Formats: sequence, C-alpha cells, structure tokens
Amino acid sequence: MSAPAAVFELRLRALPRFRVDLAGVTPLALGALGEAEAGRVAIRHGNEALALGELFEIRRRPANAPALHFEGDLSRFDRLAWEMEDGEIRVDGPVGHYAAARLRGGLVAVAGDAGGFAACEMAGGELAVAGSVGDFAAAALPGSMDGMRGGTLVVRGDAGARFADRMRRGTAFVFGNAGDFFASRLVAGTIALGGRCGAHPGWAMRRGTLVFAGETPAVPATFVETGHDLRVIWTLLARDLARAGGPFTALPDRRVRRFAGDIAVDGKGEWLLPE
Amino acid sequence: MTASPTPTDAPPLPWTCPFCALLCDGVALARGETLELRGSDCPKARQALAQQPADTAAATPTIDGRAASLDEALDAAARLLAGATLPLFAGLATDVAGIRSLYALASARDAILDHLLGDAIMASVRPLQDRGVYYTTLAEVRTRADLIVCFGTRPAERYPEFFRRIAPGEPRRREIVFVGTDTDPAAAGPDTELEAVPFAGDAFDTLALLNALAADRALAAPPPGPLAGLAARLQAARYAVIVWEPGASGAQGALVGEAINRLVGTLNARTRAASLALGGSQGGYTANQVVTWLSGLPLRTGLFRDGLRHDPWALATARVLAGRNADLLLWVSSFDPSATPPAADLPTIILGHAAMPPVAGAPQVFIPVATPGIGAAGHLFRLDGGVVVPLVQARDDGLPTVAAIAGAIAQRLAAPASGAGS
Amino acid sequence: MEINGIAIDDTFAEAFPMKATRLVVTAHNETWAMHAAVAATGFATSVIACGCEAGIERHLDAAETPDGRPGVALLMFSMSGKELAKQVERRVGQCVLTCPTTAVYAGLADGEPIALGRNLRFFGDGWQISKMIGGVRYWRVPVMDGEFVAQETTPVVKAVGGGNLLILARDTDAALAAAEAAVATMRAVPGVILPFPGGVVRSGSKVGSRYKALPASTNEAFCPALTGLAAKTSLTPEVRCVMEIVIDGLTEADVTTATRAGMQAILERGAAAGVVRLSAGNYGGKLGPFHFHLRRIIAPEAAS
Amino acid sequence: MSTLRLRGGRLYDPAHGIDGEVCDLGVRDGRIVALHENEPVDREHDVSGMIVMAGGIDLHSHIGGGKVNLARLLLPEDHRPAPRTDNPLELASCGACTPGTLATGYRYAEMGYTAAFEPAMALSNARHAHMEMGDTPILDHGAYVMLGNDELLLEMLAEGGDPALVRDYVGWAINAARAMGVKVVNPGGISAFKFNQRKLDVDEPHVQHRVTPRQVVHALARALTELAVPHPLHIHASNLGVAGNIASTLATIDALEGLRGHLTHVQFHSYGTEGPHKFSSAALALVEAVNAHPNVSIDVGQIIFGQTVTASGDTMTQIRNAALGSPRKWVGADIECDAGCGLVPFRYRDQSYVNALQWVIGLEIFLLANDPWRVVLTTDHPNGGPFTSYPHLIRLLMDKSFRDEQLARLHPEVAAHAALREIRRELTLYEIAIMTRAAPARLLGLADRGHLGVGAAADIAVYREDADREYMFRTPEYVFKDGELVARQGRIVATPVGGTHFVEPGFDGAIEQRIARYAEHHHALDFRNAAIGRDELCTCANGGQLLVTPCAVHGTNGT
Repeated sequence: MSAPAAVFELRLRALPRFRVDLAGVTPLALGALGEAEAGRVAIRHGNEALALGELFEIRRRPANAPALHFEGDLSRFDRLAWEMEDGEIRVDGPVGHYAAARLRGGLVAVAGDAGGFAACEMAGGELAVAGSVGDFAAAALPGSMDGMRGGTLVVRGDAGARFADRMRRGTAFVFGNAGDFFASRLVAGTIALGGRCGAHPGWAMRRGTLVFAGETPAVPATFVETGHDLRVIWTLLARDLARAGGPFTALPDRRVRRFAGDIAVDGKGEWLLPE
Repeated sequence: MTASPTPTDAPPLPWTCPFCALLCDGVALARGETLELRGSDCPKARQALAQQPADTAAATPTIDGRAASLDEALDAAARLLAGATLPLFAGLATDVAGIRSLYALASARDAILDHLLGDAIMASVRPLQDRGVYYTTLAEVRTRADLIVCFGTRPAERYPEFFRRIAPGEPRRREIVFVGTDTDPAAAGPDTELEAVPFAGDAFDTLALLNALAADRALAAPPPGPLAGLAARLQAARYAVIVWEPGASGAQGALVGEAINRLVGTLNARTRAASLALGGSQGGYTANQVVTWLSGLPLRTGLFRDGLRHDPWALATARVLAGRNADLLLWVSSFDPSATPPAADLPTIILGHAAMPPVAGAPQVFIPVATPGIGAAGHLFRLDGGVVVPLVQARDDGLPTVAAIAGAIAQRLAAPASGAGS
Repeated sequence: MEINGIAIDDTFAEAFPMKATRLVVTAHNETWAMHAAVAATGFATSVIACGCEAGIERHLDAAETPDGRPGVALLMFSMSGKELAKQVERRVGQCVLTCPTTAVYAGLADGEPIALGRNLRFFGDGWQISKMIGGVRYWRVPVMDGEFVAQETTPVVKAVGGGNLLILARDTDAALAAAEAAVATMRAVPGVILPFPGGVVRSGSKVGSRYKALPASTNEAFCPALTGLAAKTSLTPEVRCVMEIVIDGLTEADVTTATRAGMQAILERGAAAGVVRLSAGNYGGKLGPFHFHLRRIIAPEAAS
Repeated sequence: MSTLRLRGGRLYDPAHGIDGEVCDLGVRDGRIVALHENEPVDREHDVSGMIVMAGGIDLHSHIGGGKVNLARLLLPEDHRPAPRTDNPLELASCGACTPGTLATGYRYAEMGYTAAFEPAMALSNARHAHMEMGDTPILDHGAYVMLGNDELLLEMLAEGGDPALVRDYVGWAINAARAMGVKVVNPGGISAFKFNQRKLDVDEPHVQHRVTPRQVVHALARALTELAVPHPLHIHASNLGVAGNIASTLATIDALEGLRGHLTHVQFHSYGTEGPHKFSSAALALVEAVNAHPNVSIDVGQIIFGQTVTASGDTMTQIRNAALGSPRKWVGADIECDAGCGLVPFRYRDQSYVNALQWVIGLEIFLLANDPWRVVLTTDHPNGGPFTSYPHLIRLLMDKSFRDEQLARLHPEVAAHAALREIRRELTLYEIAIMTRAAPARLLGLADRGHLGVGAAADIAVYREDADREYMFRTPEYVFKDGELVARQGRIVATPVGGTHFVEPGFDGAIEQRIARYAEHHHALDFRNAAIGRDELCTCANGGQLLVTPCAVHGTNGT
C-alpha cells in the first residue's frame, strides 16, 4: 500500500428509509480521503444519491493498514465490500444482501447476520460472519456460470437455502445448519458443514467436496460409495479444515466414508462422511 | 368489431380466450346479457366469463375509496407517482400494448418491474439463464410427439384445453406418461396410451435418477422398475416431450427445469426430445417478453436511475414490499378480479379488473380497466413462448385500456405543471 | 596445512550452479516409501548421461510429513529447470506413481514451480480430481490400490552441484574406509546428496577427451596407474588409491557444511588410517563460480 | 411544411454516380428536393468539409423476434453493468451483444444507420418480430420470412412441387407475415433435424420428405421470381460453419440455375479443408463464383473478436456448435412445424486458429469481390459480432496498415500465411457507401432509400472527415431520419417511430384452402389468425408508417 493508510469509523446515524447500496465504499477508495471528503462520497439510497456522511458519523485515524469499521445495524445496507480488492472491513452488527459479493481480496468480518447472496462470486479474500447468512451465500448471480471462485467463507451461524450454488473454488465453512439444496450444482471447491442440512444436499453437484462434520445426511441414489483407502487425501484435508476450529477440530481423528456423485450430472464430486 | 350492444341472436363471435396462456383461438362467444363460450366447455374460461360484470358503467375510478372521475383519478395517480422516488410496478397482468405503455412510464419514474406470477416466471427463466433449454411448441407436440411426459403436473388442471390443443390432427399412436401424479382422463384419446409413474422420492430425486438412467450411468441400487422403463422409453422415442409447470414446482422450481433440460439434452445427443414449460397466464410471458426486448433484461429488473439491475431474488414483489424498499405500488391486474394487490402499507395505484373488490388500507387510486379480449383487442404471448395471439374485443364496455391509462398518466407527468420528473 | 598427519592441499573444489528441488515421498510404511525413493533416485549419478543427479536426503517420521505417514525426502539436481522438470516427471511417473501406496509432495516452500502432479494427472484418463487444500493444489489419480495423491507443482531453487573432496590414500582399503566414514557423516547434513553409488566415485573426470564424442574423460592427474606416465600428475608415489566424494547441495553453505563434515571425519581418523592427503577438483575457476577452499573450510581462522 | 439545407457537404451517392462532389442538399417534408441556392429554409446546417451519405441500411441484422429475445434472456450477465445514459430522450435499455430494442435503435441511429432488416422471421413468430422491430426506435425495418423448413412446403415439394402451388403458397406466406422477402435457412435441414437427421448436403434427401436442399432453394427462388418480389431469395446455405462447406455453397449457387439469390453471411460458408488443421480459406473460390454469377449477391457476416451470441434458426448446426460455445449454455427449439431456433454464445478469440481464419476469410471476401453492388457489409449481428462494430470493420476495409496491425495479432499460423496479407486494396468512401447504403437498398428494391436523389426519403448521415475511419463512422456529426435530426455527434436528439417495409405480392387465393386444411391438422393457431392484417401490423409495429415496396409484375392486390 503506497498511499497513507487510515481506519475509518462509520457510526450509523439512523436506519435509512430505503435500502442503501454500499458498492464503492472500500478501504482503498476511502483511504486517500479526509474525514470531510469521505463524508461526501456518494452512495445510492433507493433511487437517489446520498452522501455517506448523511448516514454515518465518520471518524478517521491514521493506521498501518486501510480499514473501515462500521457501527450499527446495517441490515438495510447491501453490497458491503462489493468487489473489494484489499483492506479490511469490520461491521459490529448485521449487514444486508450481497455482503462481500465479488470480493477479490482483504478481510470482511461481520459480527451479526448477513443477508442473501453473501460472498456470491467471491474470488479471493475472506468473509467471516459471526451470525447466519441468508439464501444463496457463495452462489452465483443470475446467468453466471460460477458462484464463489476463491477465498474463504466462514459462517459461524446457519446458512439459508442454496448455499454455495455453482461455487467453483475456495473453501466455505458453515458451523451451524444449512438450508435446502446445500451446495446445489457445485462446480468445485470444498465445503464443510458443522450442523445438519436441509433437503437435497449436493443436488446436481459436478465436482468438489462436501464434508459433513455434523449430522450425517441420507445419501441419494445418484451417489455411489467408493470403498478405497482415503487416508492420504483425508489427512491433508481434515488437518486443513480442523484449523477453522469448532465442529471441525476433531476431523483429523475421525475415519471417513466417501460417496461419489452426483452421477445425475458429471459425478466427479464427493461427500466425505466422518464417522 | 366495436359494435355494442350485440343482439343475442347474432352469430357467435370468433374469439380468443385470454384467461390462460393457451390462448385458445378456435372458440367463439355468444354475446347477450352475459358472454357465453361456444366450441369448448373450458371451466376456466366459463368461470372467467361469469366474472365479467354485466354493467361496467358501475365500475368507476376511486380515490381512497371514494368515487372519482377518470380525470381526477389520473391526476391523483400522477401526483402519487410524481411524489414517489422508488416505485414498484407489479401485477403487470395486461397485454403487449399495456406493457409497452407501462414501460415508458416505468423508465420515466425509475421503477422496479415484476409480475404477479413472477415466481413462476422466474422458475422458467432461471434454467434458461443458467444453462439454457431445448423447448418445443404446441404444433410440434401435436404433430410429432410420440411420448409425452407430464412431469409433476396434470396440465389440464390449470390449462383445461391443453390435451385438446395437442391432440394429433390425424390418427397416430402416442403415450402420455404422468410422473408423480395420477393419469388424467382429460388426456385420453384414440391411439393414446396413458400411464402413471410414481416419483421415486420427490421430483428432484426422480429427475436425478432419470438423468442418470438416460445417460446410462450405473447406479448403486437398482432403480424402481417403472422409472427405468420410462428412461428406456425416453431413449427409444422418436420425439419425446417433457411437460412441466414452473409455477407448480416449488420454491426451487428452476432446478426442476434445469434437470428436465439436462435430460432433454442427453436424449438429444442420440434421438429427439424437447421440453415444454406451462406458464405465462395473466399476461405473464407477455410482460416478460416485452420487458426483455425493451430493456434487454427480463422481469424483476429495476430501471433504477443509475442503471438497470436484474435481480430475480431481491426484486420479487414480496421481498421488495417486505423490505419496504419501495414507496409506491402500481398494481396492474386486468384479467382476474381476485388478483388484488398484496398488502402493502404504501400509496397504491391500481389499474384493475372492473370487478375487483375494494382493497382496504393505504392511500390509493383505483382505475378500472378493460380486460384484453373482453373490452378491448390486444395481443398476448402463448405459453410456448414465441407465438403471439391476437385478441378480439368481445364487447365495448367503455373501460379504458391499461395502455391508455399508463399513457395518460405519463402525459400528466411530462406536463411541466405537474412538477414531476426531474 | 596438515592435520593429524594428513595434508590438506591449498586448493578448492570448484562447483557450478544447478537447479534443484526437494520431493517428499510418503507411503503406507517406510519400506514402500523407500522403495519408491530408491527407484526414483536410481541411475542419477551424473548429469552427463543421467539427466539429473538425485539422491535420498533423509527419512521422514510420520509426524513430519503432510499426510501423517512415514516418508523420504529426495533431492534432484539438473543443469536447467526445464531438464529438471522432465526428470521429475519421468522419475515420479515411473517410480512413485507406480509404487504401492505412495503420495508425493513438494519439499520446498518457495521457488519457481515446475510440474509435479500437473501432468501425471492425465494418467487418470479424465477421472482425476483436483483439490485445493490450504492454498495448495493436489491431484488425485485413481489407481488400483486407491488413489495416487500428488501435489500439483514443486518449487525449483538455484543450487550448487559438483562440490567434491578427493581422498588420497595409501591403498584401496584405507581409501574406502575413509570414504565410508566421510559419507556416513556427510549424509546427516540436510540439503545435500552424494549422488554416486555409496556416495563415492572412483572415476573422477576432467573436462574433454581426445575422442570428439566424449565431453569428459578420466582425470589422469589423480590416477595412480599413471603416476610417472602422465605429463601432469598430482600424486606422489605413496598414493595408490584415490576416491572422490561428489556433493550437490541446495545452497553453498550446505555444500560447505557437508565438505567440512567429510573432512573432519577423515582427519579425525588421522594419518595412521592410511589417508595421505585431501584434495579437490578444480578447473582453474573456469567451470563454476563456487569455490570451496579446503583449508578455509576446515580452519576458517587459520586460512583467512 | 418544413425545409432544411445541408450546405457545402461532399456527397457520396453511388446510386447517382456521385463520388465526393461538393454540393448542397435540400429537404422538404422529409424528402430530398432540389432547392434553389437562395431559397430560404427553416433550418440550415453548414456541413462544408463533411461527408454526406444516405442513411445506412443493414439488410441482415437480427434485431427482433423470438430468438433475439431468447438471447437476451440467455445472457443476463452480458448485460452487467447496465448504466443508463443521461439522455432523457432515451428510455432505459441495455445490453452488449443483443441489446434491448430501444438501445438497438439508439445505437444504430447514432452511427448513421436509418434502416435494418431482420433476416429470420418465423412465420409463426411474425407478430412478435414486428413488435420488437416496432419498438426499435428511429430505424425503419422489415423482415424476411423463413420458408423451406415449413412442413407444408416440404410436403408440397415431396408431392412434385407444382410451381404454381409453391408460388401461391410463398405469396400467401409473405403477405401473412408482412415480410419484405423470403429467407431459407439450411434448406430442409431444420425440418430434417426434427426427424433426427444430423447432416443434410445439397443433394442429400430429407429423411422424411425425401426432398433435397437443391429442390428447396430452386423452388423458392423460382416462386420469388414469379411473384416479382424485389429482394432475391435470402439464402443461409447448407453446412454452416463446417470445414469444406465451400462445396455446398457452390452447389447452392448452382441450384439457383441463374435465378437471383442472395447468399447471406457467406463468410460462414466459405471454408476449405486444406492445411494442417483441415480448415482453410475458400474466399477466393467463393468470390470467383460470385463474380461469375451476376444473379448472386452476398453479405459477408464478418466476425469480430470478443463475446457475442450466435442466433440462428439452424438447429441442426447449433446443436453441433453448442459444444464450442462460451459460456457453456445454449437454447434450442423446434417451432410450430415451420422453424427452429438455436442460440449459442460465442467468444471469438484472435488466438484461436479457426476464429482468426474466419476473420481473415470475411475480409478477403470484401476485398476480393469485384462488384461492390453485390456485396453488403454485415457482421450478421449478433452472430459474427454486434452491429456496433461496423465502424471498426469499415476501418479494417479502408486502412491497409490498420488491417495489418490487427492481422499481426492473430494466431501465428494465420498471421503468417493468410492471403489477406498480400491484398493491398483499401475500399474507398464511394465503395463503402455502396456496401452500406446503395447496394442494400437496390437489393431490397427500395426505390427511395439508400441514395440522395430528389424524391428520396431524407435519411441522411453526415460525417466529419477524419483519417481514423472508425472514429469517423462511429460518431456522425448529424443523422437525419425522414428529414428530422435524430442524432447529433453521437447523441440522440429525437426518437421517431420507424416504419415497416414489406411487400404484397399477388397470389391465387385458392391456396388458402390447402393451407387452412394443413393448419387444422397440424398447427396450434386458428387459421383465422394465421395472417397479419394491415391494421394489425400497424398495431404490432407500434404505429410506424407502413412502407410497401411494389412487386413489379403482379402489383399489390394482396389477400
């Protein structure tokens, strides 16, 4: 980072009337600005442009690395960290839809829940949600062939339906439960689930790995058990996943069964079911 | 064809029924006190015709529940729209002309567009956006299909004339298989064999198995016999058509569509097959087609001031309203009086069917409009996508068209005095 | 200079730059890891005709390997990254992929990546699976005993080849015993291999030959059979047998450490064990930029 | 009454042999007139030093109808992001390779085009096509109805193909669809694919009807000749995109037996099988045949590198292409016993040997053909690339050094060996005016378009001279539609509704019985609704003018 870095603290003044689009409000974009200038940055509120300072009290202090700290209920604020390339954004409450969508780098940490499409088409960096995420987290926008395509998503709460739909690369964790069609149409990547999942996990998954560390789901008819010695890849994977902690800590110590599928499609994906 | 009143003994009017997306045009209307269907006993058409008020003169515009002149109502509607910054145009149950006119208004007011059957429409659009489809149309089904698989639907329940419309014009053997439902006697016909194949699990499990079987994949456990038999017949058919119903396929209906089209794709590698998605009633496919060609994007697109954004999830009427992410609802419903606007604590403009019951609540303007195919001529898209069927005016009921109302509101907004726009 | 009665020539071993990589081969047990490692590093004594110089660096405990199984670290050296890539692919493809229960990983963290599993994956004929774990890509190739796991790439680093130590002894027994003692200590040094059989080579060579086809030929200066015959000899009559230990190392320091360890092992045994002199092969500084001065290595203060 | 004078421009009006002559141009009530030099006018623009041409006419551009709209539905990601312009005259509309109709009209008009023709209107989809074209602002438009895969015609041909019967049927179909002409797509092949036939050469029989493409082409060309429809049969020949298809293209020319025919997007039909990749340019062979057959005209279908979507009725071809598409999704359809539909997204890459050669072949055709009056500039929008790339294409044709720069970037084997390297020709403004205005107007039979003579519609594009022809043709200084200024320096200033061009050839109404009988047994639309009336056309086309081009012999007694 060549520009002088700064941390901005943005305290929400009041809940906005319409949803607000935070695209463009990133640590790097704000980093070069002063407090007053940052307050004049235009964001979209409903159909109208609004100055950032109208919605937030803004304080800037110099720092080693660029960062934004949001305080307040941001559940009506969408596209937090949209296409962010670097830096850090922390939110001390909930956020709206498309949080960290198309993220390319840096860290986004949300202390509350995130809405729909969190980390969708994320390509790098990390989104950590202490609460739950809505539907289509790590999924794809309409028409896109790939959902999340890199980076790490950590959800400490629950996930909604269609988690990681069309995800292609990267690693995603759900510590709690997942909704229906968990990892539907998965293209590739690794997903570890700590709790239980809804109906039709892995529906039409093409490649990729699902690790069910919690409740073992019923295996559909279009998945096939492969009885081979898995210890090598399992050790590599389990040791890596275990670093996330929580329900994944003990993975390296558990024996695992493997099912390949979904043979309704390419059938090169796998379910790993630790015993 | 605007003559009115029509004597009862006049020959029935060759008519096109607008009340479901089959748009049956081989029927006629006898026009007396009431409108009576000839050439078909379609219960859906009969019910809809029975709902047409005999006297539309009683249907007047209202402002906040009080009767008003059309001019007053238009003024009030224009005022509401001018004061809104984020309007939602929903319902959109109208014809081509209506959507064209509403689109210009929506563009001027930066509105969000959705249809009252938006969930079903998106369930048919998403498979197309995500992976593509291979589809067919009624004449092809009628002329060439030797195996018709109704997947999870009994089409005649919502499209009563469906099997009549796809009945071969000359003797030809065909099989109609109902997967996941009982056979429908409505499908019976000469040389037609009916069969029911139960789901193995639910629709999704069944489609997964069918896809694996059609691709000759080995399964861990033998599949249910009837399903394996169906897969074999799909592979052997000269032209297999898989009929499904996006609106009846549940919250993840788009995935049903995708799986069906995967099956069709697998079959098309060696033989011939196609899918047919039943939907698009109440001008649903019409609204989607017109909005798509005008804007470049399908329904559930916001013509926002800073750009167009298509979001089938966030811009669903229910989600927009629940999130209070609009400050005005313009509701258009010209076919079905029971298709009333969803509860919303928002100023509401209703361009509604003349028999629509009053809706309690927020400040609102109600303007009764002609039903295309009853009070006005028009055009609608048929359920198979590319065929536009002309509607005739059955009688002159004095009601304005949606196109006319939207145009009149737009004119008021454009007038400098209204203070609208900017 | 003389230590414990053994003369140390005022010369240097002249070494040249090479490209190297470290591979970690694991298996169900140590035996099978070793089978793979031995085969993969076989026939890899000299780049002159083997394509690479390779050897086993050390055994790895289960706790030290990525997959928790016993393993072996190998080092492979070639004159270019391209040649090394070819050798890695051939040797791992023929000797590790084929060997029951093995898996193969990169043993270095940084460097220019060359293919490890990247091309071997095609053995899977479309059934291979890629897996990214902790930012590293692995390939999983179905084979008859399960799956062969190979890291996609292995980093290549600049390395040092051709370090050497010449042991000039009174007779064959003495030369061999000294060489064996030196090899035993040198092999404990990390980052080096001694690529010749038993770590020892008796056919020390010079560059060039009277025959056009040969790039190298016998080093007559150190051949006891030619003492008094060859115009240039480095031997005195009491030297009847010379052995050379060739050292390839990942860094200059590794080669130095190994050379010192070898020298010390010999010197500690003293002149009584039959070693007369220690010397080294140099080419007048024309062959390579790395010069390992024997005297400086064994007694840095004294030599400086 | 309103008058306008463009003073001092350099006119390029090939229809009158005017090649850069400086003279004033007068307009009264939307028509070009001769004005006295001193006659007062309502508006006058000093265009001295500028280049004045008739408005551009695109005779082959997929701008409306079912498959175009499906392409929009297929690729929402291609429409992201979709900013709105700041021009309040423009309604919201977006898109890149298949923009919304509104954006299509705006973007065409901005670059000086005033008419475009949809080449592939399915009979069953005609209303829809007219609706989309009607919602394409500013541009006049028309469409060719697709015949030759309609089961009824194939049935007639299988019965022996009585020319009178075929003529009347074709005449009926043109009138029913309100078409400007007839297009045949992969003659018989779309139908054959419905019966699971995967390949159909010019002399190969259709698996069901036993009719050959040669018969289909000849029968349709003959019918159009007898109906005196000005636009010759618009032919998308057999084997589109297949290596070696020059043979079937030449055989198709042969099938015309001297009757007029317009071979469309010939670039996709001019492939040989030479060289290491068994894929080579047959541009020379194609051009020699065109030069030798004055009855044949062509448009090129130049490819442009980048993302686009191929939209075709040719399901037989598209199911094959689907595996090559990018992104990997596609749409296909069997339509109403008269047509098909196939949409495959494509990303043409300059480093792909095949794509690079396709690019070269298109340019070779443009530059080798010796009669510009029979060569029309197209990219087969969106199949070869979007119409917005026309200015770029014009520069490639007019600027050898620019062309060489582009050529050098291609796949090395193509860059090193293409015959294109040796072609020194640079098209002149006069030749460009022929290929983009005068020739298409003449091939369509538009007497009052595509030129600047007295009486012509005042569709005029005025360009500011610039050595960078791409820049020059992208942003004309003024664009007039029927005398109204519609675009100024790339900004839309008026959005009139365009008119609909169509023909009304006469035919024997007795044919309707046969068609009605067929419809009753096979179709899903009541025969009563089979044809579009004039009033209905006006409604569909959004109230634009109805522009009837006369058919010379039979007049316009219509139905």
